[in-house]
Amino acid sequence: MPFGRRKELPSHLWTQCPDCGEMLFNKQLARNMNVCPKCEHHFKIGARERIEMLVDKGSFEERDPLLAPGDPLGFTDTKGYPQRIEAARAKSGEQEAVITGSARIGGTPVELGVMDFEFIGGSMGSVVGEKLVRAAERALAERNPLVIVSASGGARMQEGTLALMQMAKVVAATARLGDAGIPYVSVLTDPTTGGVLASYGSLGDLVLAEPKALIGFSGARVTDQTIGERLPAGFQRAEFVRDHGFVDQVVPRSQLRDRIAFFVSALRPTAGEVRWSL
Amino acid sequence: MPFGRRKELPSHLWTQCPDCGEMLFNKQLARNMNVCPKCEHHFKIGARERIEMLVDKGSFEERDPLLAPGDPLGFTDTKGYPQRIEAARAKSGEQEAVITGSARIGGTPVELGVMDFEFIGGSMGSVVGEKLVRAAERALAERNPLVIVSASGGARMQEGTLALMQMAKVVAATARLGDAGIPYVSVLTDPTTGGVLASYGSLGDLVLAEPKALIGFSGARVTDQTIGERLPAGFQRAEFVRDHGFVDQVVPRSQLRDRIAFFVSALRPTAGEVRWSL
Amino acid sequence: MRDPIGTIRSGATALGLRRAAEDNGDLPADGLLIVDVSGISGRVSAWDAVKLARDLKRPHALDLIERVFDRFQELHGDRSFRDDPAVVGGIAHLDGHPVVVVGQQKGGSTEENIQRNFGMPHPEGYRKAIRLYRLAERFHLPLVTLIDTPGAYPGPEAEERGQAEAIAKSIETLTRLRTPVVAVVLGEGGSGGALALGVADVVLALENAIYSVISPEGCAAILWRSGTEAERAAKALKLAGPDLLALGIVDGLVPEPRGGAQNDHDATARSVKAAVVAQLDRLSPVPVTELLAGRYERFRRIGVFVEPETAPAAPRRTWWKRVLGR
Amino acid sequence: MRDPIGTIRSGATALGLRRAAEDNGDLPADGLLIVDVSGISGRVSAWDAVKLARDLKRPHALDLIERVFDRFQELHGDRSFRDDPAVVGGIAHLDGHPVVVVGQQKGGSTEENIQRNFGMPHPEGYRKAIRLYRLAERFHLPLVTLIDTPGAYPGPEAEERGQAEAIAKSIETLTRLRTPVVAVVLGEGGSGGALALGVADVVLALENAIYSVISPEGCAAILWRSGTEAERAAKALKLAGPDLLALGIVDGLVPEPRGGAQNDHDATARSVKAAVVAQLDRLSPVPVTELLAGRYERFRRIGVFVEPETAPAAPRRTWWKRVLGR
Ligand SMILES: [Zn+2]
Ligand SMILES: [Zn+2]
Repeated sequence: MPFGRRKELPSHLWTQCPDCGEMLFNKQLARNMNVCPKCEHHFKIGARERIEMLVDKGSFEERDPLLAPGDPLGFTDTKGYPQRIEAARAKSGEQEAVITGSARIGGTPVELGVMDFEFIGGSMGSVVGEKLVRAAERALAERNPLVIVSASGGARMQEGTLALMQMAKVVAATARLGDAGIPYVSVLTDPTTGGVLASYGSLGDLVLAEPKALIGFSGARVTDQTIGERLPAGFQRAEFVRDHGFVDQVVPRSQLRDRIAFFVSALRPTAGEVRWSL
Repeated sequence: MPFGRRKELPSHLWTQCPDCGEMLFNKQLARNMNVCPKCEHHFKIGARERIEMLVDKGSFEERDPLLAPGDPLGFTDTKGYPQRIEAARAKSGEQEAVITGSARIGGTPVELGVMDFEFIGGSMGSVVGEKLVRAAERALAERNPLVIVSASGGARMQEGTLALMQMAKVVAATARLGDAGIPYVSVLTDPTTGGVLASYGSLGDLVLAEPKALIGFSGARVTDQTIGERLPAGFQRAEFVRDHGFVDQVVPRSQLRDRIAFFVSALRPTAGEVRWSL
Repeated sequence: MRDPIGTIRSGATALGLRRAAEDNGDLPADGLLIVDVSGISGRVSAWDAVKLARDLKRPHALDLIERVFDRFQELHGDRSFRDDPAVVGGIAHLDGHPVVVVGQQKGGSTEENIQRNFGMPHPEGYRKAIRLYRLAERFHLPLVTLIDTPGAYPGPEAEERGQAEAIAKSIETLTRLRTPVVAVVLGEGGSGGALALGVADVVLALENAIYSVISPEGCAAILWRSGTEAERAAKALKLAGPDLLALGIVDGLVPEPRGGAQNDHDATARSVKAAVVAQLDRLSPVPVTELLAGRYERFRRIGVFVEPETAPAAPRRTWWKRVLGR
Repeated sequence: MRDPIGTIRSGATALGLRRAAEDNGDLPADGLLIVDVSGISGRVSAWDAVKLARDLKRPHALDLIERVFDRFQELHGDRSFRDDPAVVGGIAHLDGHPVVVVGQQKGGSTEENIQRNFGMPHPEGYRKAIRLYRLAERFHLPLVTLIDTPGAYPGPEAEERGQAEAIAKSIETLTRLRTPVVAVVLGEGGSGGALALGVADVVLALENAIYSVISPEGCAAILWRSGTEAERAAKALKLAGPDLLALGIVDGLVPEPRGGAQNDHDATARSVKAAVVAQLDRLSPVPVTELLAGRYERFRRIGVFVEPETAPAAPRRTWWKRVLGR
């Protein structure tokens, strides 16, 4: 399986693990779900690879694949927003920073959203908001669990306050699931920060995280600069965030599929009566 | 008005303020609601005095005045439980550690419970539990706000686990008020600790406290001995507890009546529609 | 439970108290549970029960979770401050049914006890419990709580972070939780810190468990002004299983293996599992409003008091005597 | 708001964007509010708006609460960790109606700003807000929120105590809160830390307030790699009142006295009061289910995107190109 798009990749054939320094053959790494076999460093992976890894084979039906951003602010910094979008598309091979669709995980039908950090840092603009809201609305209509795998630097500056509002827009939709007794599982991968963490990322009935994933509201650099103090060991890493009470489990990539399958099965929505059967 | 029963009272005619050392004439002190005119030290007062201070004149109708404890465990330490009860009655002039009844505060009908610290340290046994539950049930039936003024060392040891269970019994009743949109105001006076604070004392929609009242789960002495560390300044005092997030307001005794009147008026239960009138 | 003075005054063995246990409803009398206090023979002394309940080798929450449940997935954190190791909980299967389980966790060794803070939760432990209660409620999963604590931690940080509020809120949440709840006292049921997990539709206790308003040592220190009178205090407090059953505090006792649960964790787990499954079989079809009404009534009726039809008013002192404190 | 590509690409002044404001429903057009962006004359530059919004002398939450409401009783604490001075709230009367008001509180002086942490809440500030939202809901009192913050505090303790979770939960609570909510951006609406108070049935802003996904300085540092380009970033971010109105972020602008709110706190308060009272008069009779549906729709439709009926699939790279990251 083609697990593999990675920032850290310095060569055609091999990669040095940034954690333990081990030299790893790319094929070997891909076969190991892009986890370092020596130190368990979890390399970043793309949304398509993630979906292949999580869902029952052949069960994924993508939704809204063509939804594309506008340029509501006419935003230009060193280049225009439309040019940034084009570059992100070329780089990632995706239309936007989230892929959504319907699938099965361990036999349970779910609605799925998976973010791709390579698309402008997994930033959340109007399209991410709209696609995730539609996924949540499908979950509500079908009474299927919702699973969102986040990887994001936060809201997309180029859409200004419209991007900020996507936090409320998506949360309004996931909150409806809660009231209807439909489970929402949030999976935080490296990195999940800013507006994504400060909205739907933190609000799963269950919040899972990959080992050592960076998880924080402000980037550690921002925090460090703002405060000028030394940060505690493991600051903003998944294990740290779990020990501080915000993550239910840190789940190694190899176990993530089975773990989600168990949870969406155990929390399967019922019609209000007490669940006393499998 | 006869404000006045006080532990600290060393003489027939005058009292030395334990905080500022000022010598105060008892009559002067009583006229000032038993608050030191110099340093605002709030002397402990009995339940009857408290009721007179809080309710609209002549509006208090006592309920269940004769409810009396049994001796379910046949409890005897250095003396028997029935003898302790007799002694407490003689000392306090009350039948039990709480007085309950219906009254008006600033014109709003309320159900009221006021604890008396002089009755075995305001300890909560079956009678305290039963009287408060009946008050809460009346509040629910009449859709009247409930006001409980606590002063207690906690559950009454001489009733064993039955006393412990009164925490659940009273909370079960106040929780029903919450679901029905009927306000419950908890007033914490010096001291409120142990099982009373760890149940209905902490659960008011609004939690008010008198200045410098001792408020804590474990007595400061217990904490100190258990841990062997020095405690922070103001530890377990009303202002400290407010700054740590558990008390809405520290209200001087002179303002308590008006403050409660305002709150029970503002939070007056409605039949579910939005409250957009006085 | 209202009784004429005479009956009450005769103490714990009075008819009124035994009746409380009999009143506790339709527990299946199929031998899984001890529900009749008169049927207990050879009961250990209160102090021996205290020692058994505190035995380091006794099965603690995770020992039982491992044996009673399948596929336990522990969930961490209170979503506001910290993951408290003194409280464990998660989703598991029980006899093929998904449930939420929450328990206080003591250690089996000194080292583990330090990590688990000797099973004494901080406020964040209770807040984790509340979060898991709400998870059970949202997905209509039955809740099983396992009680085993000397009490809530009394340290200054726990006070600062609202130990009392956390316990109170935990109790409040359970009183209105819209799903079946079964509580089992495994070992020590220490005061409010235990009750925070103990408001349930059915409250069970292992045969040698204790449940008390205060530790015998604490009680002795206050009432006898001597820590060495703990044994006497334990007896006076009526904190052992048979007393709790007689008083209506627990609805049934789960039999322990010969000599105590510490001798056979597997057998203990089988008893606990049979008892809890039987109760959930019974509770699961009950409509939630009836469940809540029943839970309210269960606690509503606990307490012993006298309510004379007429009685002389208490002697009132004149105001000046009261002012002068005499 | 779906539009053909051409319309969208034409930017902020496009018809599609102006329509959003017109869509925002039946705000009374009685002159209390500016609801039509085309009616704004002589608007200040984005950077001047930033400076006005941050003016130390601008009326802050308590300045307005004192003038807009009567009998304000401040309520303290989050019931779990601390009372955060950067968030104030309580019960008050508004035009003779009891309401709950919650706001972010900046200082009017350096000293007060240090005490108020410059209006940057810690997680416990948001948790206090949530508690007060729930109080409003329980007693069916309308909720008024006052937004004025550079952003949530980014310090390590705030991270440890769950700044992101607190903001998320605050947003979530408001999306489903069963009572009318009116939000007013008083000065700085700084990112998620502002939005935590900003999910409302009606969102208003003072004329010179700003509301932004990131501070102009932060944006400049990231995109222009230069802190001195903040002025340019402010303009690009479309963070000023008229832009927000055009984008449908706010439903109306509250006019400020000549030169800005800092010149006349009393007059500013009169405008705010008139605007909020008018909105609550309108919202209070609406049944709660309709209110929630309307609130959902209000945020549901925010966003600008293109949805082609048919479009060419994106070029897919072969798997080995993707593995090799090229
Ligand atoms: Zn490695
Ligand atoms: Zn004094």
